[in-house]
Amino acid sequence: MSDTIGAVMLAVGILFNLAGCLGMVRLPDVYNRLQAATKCVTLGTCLVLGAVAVLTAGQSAAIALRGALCIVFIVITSPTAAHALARGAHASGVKLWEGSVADAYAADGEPGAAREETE
Amino acid sequence: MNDPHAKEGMSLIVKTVTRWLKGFLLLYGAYIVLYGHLTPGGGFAGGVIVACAFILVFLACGAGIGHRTLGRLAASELDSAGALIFTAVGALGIALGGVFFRNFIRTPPEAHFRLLSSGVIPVCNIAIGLKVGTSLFMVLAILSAVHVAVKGGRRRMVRRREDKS
Amino acid sequence: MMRRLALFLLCFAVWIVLVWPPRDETGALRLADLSAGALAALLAAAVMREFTFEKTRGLLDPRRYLWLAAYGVVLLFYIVKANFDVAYRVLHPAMPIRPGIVKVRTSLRSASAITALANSITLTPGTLTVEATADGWLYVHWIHVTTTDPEEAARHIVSRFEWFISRIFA
Amino acid sequence: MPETIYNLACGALLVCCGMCLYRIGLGPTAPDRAVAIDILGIVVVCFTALLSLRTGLSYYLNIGIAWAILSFVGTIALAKHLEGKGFDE
Repeated sequence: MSDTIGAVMLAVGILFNLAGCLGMVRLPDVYNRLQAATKCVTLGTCLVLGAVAVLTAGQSAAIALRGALCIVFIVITSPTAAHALARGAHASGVKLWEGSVADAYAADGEPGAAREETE
Repeated sequence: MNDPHAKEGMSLIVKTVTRWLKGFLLLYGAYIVLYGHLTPGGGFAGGVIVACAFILVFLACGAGIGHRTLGRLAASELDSAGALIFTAVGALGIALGGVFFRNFIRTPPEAHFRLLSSGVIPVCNIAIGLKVGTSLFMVLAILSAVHVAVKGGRRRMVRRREDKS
Repeated sequence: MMRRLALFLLCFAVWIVLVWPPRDETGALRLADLSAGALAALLAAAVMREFTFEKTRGLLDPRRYLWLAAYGVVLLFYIVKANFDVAYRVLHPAMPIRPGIVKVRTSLRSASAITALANSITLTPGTLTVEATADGWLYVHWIHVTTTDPEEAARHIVSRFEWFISRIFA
Repeated sequence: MPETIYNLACGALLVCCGMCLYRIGLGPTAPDRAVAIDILGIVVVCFTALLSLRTGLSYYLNIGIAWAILSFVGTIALAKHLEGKGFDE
């Protein structure tokens, strides 16, 4: 029973990983790529770690506990890294895709960025 | 003291996540160093993670708070302490066993695969972890504060703040 | 002092997770591992001077942990929904996207609460936080913009988490 | 049967790595490459989880956590560079 659940979780997780990477290849600009990649790969990796925990549940609790630690770490850091990259991309002057409908961040003059133009 | 809205460093979100995580990064580095003789890792790998904890603070909050967490003087002294401990272990090997780095701490066979085992290896790991952790942090701090400039036909490393030309 | 104590206890708990199991084959406590953990947690609590917690008052309130558990379930539901949404948009041959950056307003003020809200928004359907200012404006990249009005957008993006987070980070 | 599952999963993850490398190679702007590097780091954590499943040894996940830490710090450094700031400000 737990083998079936684990195998299904593993398969779904890897399919999400594939979808995220495919989104990174197909979507048109860096912000959309971040959207697809961050969400899908984060959930995919968490599902794979969970599947490993379920599949080895009979052998040792150590794998499950370390997997849980890893999941918590990834869920906290991955959106933060995505936010930092999006902000960095906007500050470095990457334009939104031409099909975009609004850019309130640029319209407000990037508040909080506090860049002084030196050179 | 801990003002997340200061202009220095990166955005509010990165600063807050750094505040949440840095203690655990340091703890994890210490774990990798202390269990280097039982699991993958060891002095260098754990030292890199310890350095990462300080580097994350340095990147997210700026150099001021980064150096308040681990100052330049403390870093260089810990660096030297690591090197001295490592050499002292080797020298004690000569003094007690006649060979450089001779294992002079005997552990009984029933202690194998426990934390307190494998002789002088954990001591060496701790020394290497100290050395690598602090000196990698200093590498980043120094390289971010200086740059290469041409002065009088020669290339020199100069401090960025003093180089207004 | 209390904040250092809280960080020490949390670090010690993480250490116990790392060196699991805490008892060896004979059933005795592995004292060497646990005391090494105490030393390492002491180091982490002593060195990291800018603290992990903003304040310790109310840290033992059990209601906050109940809200945290409930919030975890809600967040998990939205994360799964987000993934099917994004996978649909990526795999659809025509890629039905209509991206843009909108700004929304939140009533949360503490740095931890704003961060938790921003990370939750990043993990949920079609939205990615680009910037969060300290006075409560969030700039959100939205993969399928339906409105650019801050009030209307806030009802779509923010309101489903704000209520929980204001209780967890009270 | 577990052997087949393991091989299939590793193959699929290699395809993911290939797509990340495609984006690293052809990404028109620097932030595109940074995104792909970040994602590659998380995919490697998946590999360590699979290794731990295959061998039944828990310490492969230690490597996974360490990899996630290094990947996060590296991404933050890249983002700070993209923002146009020096590392010490």
